[in-house]
Amino acid sequence: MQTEKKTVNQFEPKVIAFVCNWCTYTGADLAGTSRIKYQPNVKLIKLPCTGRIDPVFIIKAFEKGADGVLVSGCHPGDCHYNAGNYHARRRWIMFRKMLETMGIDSNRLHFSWVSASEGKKFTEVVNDLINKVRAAGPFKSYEKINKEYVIND
Amino acid sequence: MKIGYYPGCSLTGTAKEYDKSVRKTAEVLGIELIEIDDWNCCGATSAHITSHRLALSLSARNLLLASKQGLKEILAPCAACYSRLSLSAEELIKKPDAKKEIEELLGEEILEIPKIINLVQLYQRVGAEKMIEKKGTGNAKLKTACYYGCLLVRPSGLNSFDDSEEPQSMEKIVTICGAEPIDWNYKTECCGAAHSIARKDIVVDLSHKILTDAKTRKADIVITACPMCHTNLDMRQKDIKKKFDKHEKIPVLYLSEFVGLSMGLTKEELGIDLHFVPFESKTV
Amino acid sequence: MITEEIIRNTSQNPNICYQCGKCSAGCPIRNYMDDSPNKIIRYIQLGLYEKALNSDTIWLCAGCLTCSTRCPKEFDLAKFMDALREIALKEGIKVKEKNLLKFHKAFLNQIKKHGRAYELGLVREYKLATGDMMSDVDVAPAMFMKGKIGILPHNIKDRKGMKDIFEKTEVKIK
Amino acid sequence: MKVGVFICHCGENIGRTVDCPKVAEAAGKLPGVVHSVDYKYMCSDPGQNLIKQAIKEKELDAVVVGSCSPHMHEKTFRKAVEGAGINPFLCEIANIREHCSWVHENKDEGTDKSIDLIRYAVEKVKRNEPLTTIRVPITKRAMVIGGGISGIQASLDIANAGYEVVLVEKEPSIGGHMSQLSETFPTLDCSQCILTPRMVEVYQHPKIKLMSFSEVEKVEGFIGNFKVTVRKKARFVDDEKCTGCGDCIQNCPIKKKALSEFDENLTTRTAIYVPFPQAVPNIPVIDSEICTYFKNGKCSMCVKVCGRGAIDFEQKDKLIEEEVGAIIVATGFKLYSIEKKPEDSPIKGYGEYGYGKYKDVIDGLQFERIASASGPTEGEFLRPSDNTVPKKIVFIQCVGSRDEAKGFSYCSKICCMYTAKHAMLYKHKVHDGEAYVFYMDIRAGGKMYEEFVRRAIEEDDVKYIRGRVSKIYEENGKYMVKGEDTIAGVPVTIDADMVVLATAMIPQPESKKLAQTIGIPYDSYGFFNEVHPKLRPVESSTGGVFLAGACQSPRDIPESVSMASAAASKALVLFGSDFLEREPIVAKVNENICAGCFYCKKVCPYNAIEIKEIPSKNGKPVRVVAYVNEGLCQGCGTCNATCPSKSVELTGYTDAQIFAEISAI
Ligand SMILES: Cc1cc2nc3c(=O)[nH]c(=O)nc-3n(C[C@H](O)[C@H](O)[C@H](O)COP(=O)(O)OP(=O)(O)OC[C@H]3O[C@@H](n4cnc5c(N)ncnc54)[C@H](O)[C@@H]3O)c2cc1C
Ligand SMILES: Cc1cc2nc3c(=O)[nH]c(=O)nc-3n(C[C@H](O)[C@H](O)[C@H](O)COP(=O)(O)OP(=O)(O)OC[C@H]3O[C@@H](n4cnc5c(N)ncnc54)[C@H](O)[C@@H]3O)c2cc1C
Ligand code: SF4
Ligand code: SF4
Ligand code: SF4
Ligand code: SF4
Ligand code: SF4
Ligand code: SF4
Ligand code: SF4
Ligand code: SF4
Repeated sequence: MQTEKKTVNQFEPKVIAFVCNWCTYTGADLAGTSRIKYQPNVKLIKLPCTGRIDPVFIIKAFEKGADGVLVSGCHPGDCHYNAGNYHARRRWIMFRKMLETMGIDSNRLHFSWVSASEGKKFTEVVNDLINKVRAAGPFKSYEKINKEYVIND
Repeated sequence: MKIGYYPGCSLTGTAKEYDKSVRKTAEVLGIELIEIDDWNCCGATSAHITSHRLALSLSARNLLLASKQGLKEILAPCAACYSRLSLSAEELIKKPDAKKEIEELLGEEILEIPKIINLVQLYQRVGAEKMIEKKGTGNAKLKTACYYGCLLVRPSGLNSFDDSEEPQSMEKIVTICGAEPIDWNYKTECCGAAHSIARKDIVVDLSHKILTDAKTRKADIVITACPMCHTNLDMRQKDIKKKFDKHEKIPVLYLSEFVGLSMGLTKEELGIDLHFVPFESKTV
Repeated sequence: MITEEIIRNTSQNPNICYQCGKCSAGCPIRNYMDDSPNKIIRYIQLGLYEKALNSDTIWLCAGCLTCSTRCPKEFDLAKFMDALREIALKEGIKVKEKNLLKFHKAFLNQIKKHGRAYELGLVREYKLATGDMMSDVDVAPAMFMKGKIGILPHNIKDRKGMKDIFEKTEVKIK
Repeated sequence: MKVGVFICHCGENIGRTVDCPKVAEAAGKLPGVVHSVDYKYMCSDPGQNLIKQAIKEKELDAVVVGSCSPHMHEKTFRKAVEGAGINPFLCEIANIREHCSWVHENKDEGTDKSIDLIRYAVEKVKRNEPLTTIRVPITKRAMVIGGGISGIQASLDIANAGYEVVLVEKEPSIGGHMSQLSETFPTLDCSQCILTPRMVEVYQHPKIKLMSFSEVEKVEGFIGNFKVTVRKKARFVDDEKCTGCGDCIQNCPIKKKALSEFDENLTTRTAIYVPFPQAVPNIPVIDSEICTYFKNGKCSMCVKVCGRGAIDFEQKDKLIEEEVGAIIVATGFKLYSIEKKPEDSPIKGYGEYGYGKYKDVIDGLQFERIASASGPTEGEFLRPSDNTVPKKIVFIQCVGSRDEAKGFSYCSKICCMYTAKHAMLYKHKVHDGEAYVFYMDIRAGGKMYEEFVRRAIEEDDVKYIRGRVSKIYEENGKYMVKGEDTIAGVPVTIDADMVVLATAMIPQPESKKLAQTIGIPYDSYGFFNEVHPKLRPVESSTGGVFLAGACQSPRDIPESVSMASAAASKALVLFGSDFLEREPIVAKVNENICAGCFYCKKVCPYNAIEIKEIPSKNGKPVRVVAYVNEGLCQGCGTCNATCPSKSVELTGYTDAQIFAEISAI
């Protein structure tokens, strides 16, 4: 799947991806070595493990202007750190609910498992999210979040 | 102690003596049996093998009537009834959707699904000591083959009152009655119950094997807690003899009759005179 | 289609059966059946429904639960057999063990009429249906004399309710 | 902070879709960046020199390289900056090749994205702290737990490489299950004959300290630095004095009160005993449960006959501490006893096979003892009930294995083979005997295994019947085995004289407890888990703890031995250096603000978080805070994300660093 031809001035979303070093980051590397093309709107932030991903990061990303957020790590059971992603999963379940109550459309936040060998899947996940976010339009409510949920730098 | 009572069709007909002896022994043990008002046949094998919903509804109607009578526990002395009622009760508990559907069909909600117990459980409950206390003359040293048949202890998950392969609960009861239970191989083998009329040949073969093993292991008597087993093992001995020349008769008693005898009740009181193979107790 | 129906009716997946044959090995009726019980499951696994539904095995199964109790995969074969019979009836498949079915029908008819089994009615109906007038002639009088077979049926009070249940749940045999 | 940025063209690889000079130019304008250049091949020597030079000339504090994936060249560039005098952790890589030039076609887009990626990296590097590689000293000494063939092999390998080994065995003798076997597939060599020399070698090895009749009680520390407490159970015989003469055993009057564990209950043993004649160490143990002296203070026969005065009724358990750098766990398996269902387990029991009820229905290990030349029948095939030669034996496979209703879902892997072996051994000795095997599938995947099974069938005429047995019952002195031949589709009943059940291999009953003591994960059955089943098959997820043999899953001897050697080599790799070097990406606790809630401790997958007491000021009672054991911490950061007060932070990935990256959007 490739970038749809863009018309001038079309809204181009910004997507931040929080990924673990061992699986998804490496999966994205593989997409690169395999030269599988995808849309450039995504920026990866590498963390050792999805267990390190604090829900605050996600809110922060929206606050700082992201229109969509991807969180991706090793498949359950494949975690480099045994159980890190298990804890992450539990946290996300809670977090998703919280986001919904804050009025963030769940289309803007995507959790997925991408292993080091799933380069193709990585590009699909990314394209899919970017398309969804593009359809949803720019994310505007961050100001509201900013007011209601003060996050310290 | 009061307990609900579901005699089932056999106990009102072919197994009259079973009904008689269950009621008699219960009376001696101080248990009041409260018959479910206007109960209907559980459908036995014929219902569940042709329509699952029919089988479930027939049982459910009885459970409904019992719950309306405020009965929390039902004694079902027939192993087949016991099996049908408890399997249905389990399904109604586990599958709320099925329960709802059946309730709509019956036009009423089953508020509390009663627990189904069999005769062995009842005697277990009353306790061994009490039985000995009530004991008149014992069936001293009678070598006894306790026959569970197929439905009393199966499936293993449901009827957790005893092991489904090596059950021992009846043995414990007859031991208390002074008898000597034998170890044998056919205590949970099926007698072919449901095929008694349409495929008599099968039932005759199966019953013959069961009785032969009991005989080889020197049993004087076979004890059962199921009217279908009893019919096949007692009434069919004539047919067995016809097919297997070597067959030697062996009396088959209901557990309740056996327990009744050791309490000092008479054969007539217990209906033992209604059997096809006569029982001449050594001690009574 | 049929597999789905079976799965729905029995909450069981025939694919879990690994064809070990333990069910057949312990089945008391095995020697009288054309196909071994495990073969019936195999037919369903392969989609050979005709073969399964036409086999006399499903009718000869006595529902003794020996198989279900011992199956290493906890497959409830007895329940599975129930479901197959029900489907066979609905599909109008010719039953090989005719007398068995006739017996069950006769039995159920008594219950439909009276609410409880009525031995004399059952015997009468079964004999008429099968034409087998001779079976059990020797025990019937004895039973009668012992008072084990009554002349009159045991009618329950709510016979309309009983009829209702049957009308709504009985499988109409094609 | 002065940051330098270096943009790599990677020949055409980056340059084709990213305008590198433009990226360098844009990077030069980022706050904090004082130097920015692009170059054709940054990883080449001239490229690296470019960085080193700039560091010196522009007095850079930190470096960002825009190039390939950090998985490719992070190490290269860290080394380069270190060479120029900057802490290596003040170098960040922006991945503009795999994550940009190779996956985006439009040059403008690629260029824009590269600039973004550089900006993130610059923001992050500005918040990087200088870190030092963690160096942990290594105690070059290993402990092996379990003295079966796996433990023996691992001990000998390590000891022969010149390192000390402490071998801990819970039974009075080492040898494990292999010492009970008769002959072994697929070559049919005598088990004792190949095992005994190795047991002796262990005993005599100057580098091996054998602690038999001992169990591990406590494990503290971490890779390279474990402190293990071992309980040396009281044998009531002084191992220093005892010569193993056996006089005490000969004279002990208590002969029949206990069944021999070694002979799988087929024989009895005395109150003072060695499990078997070739036991290592050959020092007896007193079973205080049945010894008359322990009952009423009488007897003391053994004391009277022992010329060495070795009997010591007063002996107590001893706790001994051992310091080791690596631990190899090789505690093996047990056979599932189907006689009674284990309590606290959902298992339903196997009443239909009559095991425990019929004397001649036995399990595989009992058959091994009967077949063994040193066994109770001296290798003659005699059945336990009446010591006659069975003329018809039925073997049943998969008993309790592949059976989720009454046993376990897994395949025990070796029983197909040992059943073929059993049938063969029997046929070789009892020529007119008949052997039947009930099986579901034949799993014979090893070298010469399939050939072995075929030989049993083709040459030794063992009858294989595909189907499970439903019931075994006794009739006229025969065991009637009721099965179904699912291939022919016919029922079969065999009137056997003896039945052998190939029961499942299960973990040692105490395996979960031991796993918790050491801190290794285990599966739902209680088998120990390796980090990766394919690529790290003998390592547990706890650094420095290795696994070998049947404690991981059912295994035969060849596999157990190979894995034991593999585990030994892993320990030796560790001993190959004096220090353990690790990336300093570990969690650190800010003790001043830690509330001591220990949520972090709960989530840490490595049990790296400990409880530390610190005296608080002004003499108030001590306060407890979290403390990260750097040896154990693997740097996953889960604690960091979990801590409600942000008192624990992962170095290299602190909140500040990540927020900076996010804010760079
Ligand atoms: C019937 C049968 C026949 C077999 N035949 C063959 C064959 O012919 N060929 C073949 O290759 N394989 C055969 N095997 C398999 C073979 O027995 C195993 O592969 C082998 O024994 C595994 O060795 P191990 O050292 O891993 O475990 P084990 O032999 O079980 O040894 C484990 C040791 O650890 C000790 N231990 C346990 N827990 C602790 C603890 N907490 N602390 C200290 N010590 C502890 C035990 O006492 C034991 O000494 C057979 C197995 C069976 C059951
Ligand atoms: C279809 C298939 C699917 C498989 N799927 C799985 C799976 O899902 N999971 C799994 O665990 N295993 C799987 N395997 C097995 C797996 O491929 C092997 O276990 C593994 O590759 C063996 O590794 P090796 O290094 O021993 O041999 P190889 O992978 O064969 O490597 C041997 C190397 O030596 C080189 N070489 C050969 N001769 C010489 C020489 N004379 N001089 C120098 N170099 C030489 C070869 O070029 C080669 O690079 C699969 C195998 C096949 C065929
Ligand atoms: S016992 Fe169970 S698994 Fe085995 S063949 Fe029968 S149904 Fe299938
Ligand atoms: S339930 Fe049916 S198939 Fe199963 S063992 Fe009994 S008769 Fe055989
Ligand atoms: S540093 Fe990486 S991107 Fe640059 S030339 Fe080397 S391999 Fe290519
Ligand atoms: S008699 Fe003494 S020296 Fe000999 S084996 Fe016994 S304890 Fe050891
Ligand atoms: S004291 Fe105990 S061990 Fe010693 S000889 Fe007597 S019984 Fe045996
Ligand atoms: S190895 Fe063979 S006998 Fe053992 S469980 Fe597996 S298939 Fe069954
Ligand atoms: S979670 Fe934070 S506050 Fe709680 S103990 Fe751990 S470091 Fe301290
Ligand atoms: S970073 Fe991971 S391994 Fe280290 S202490 Fe925190 S949770 Fe444990």
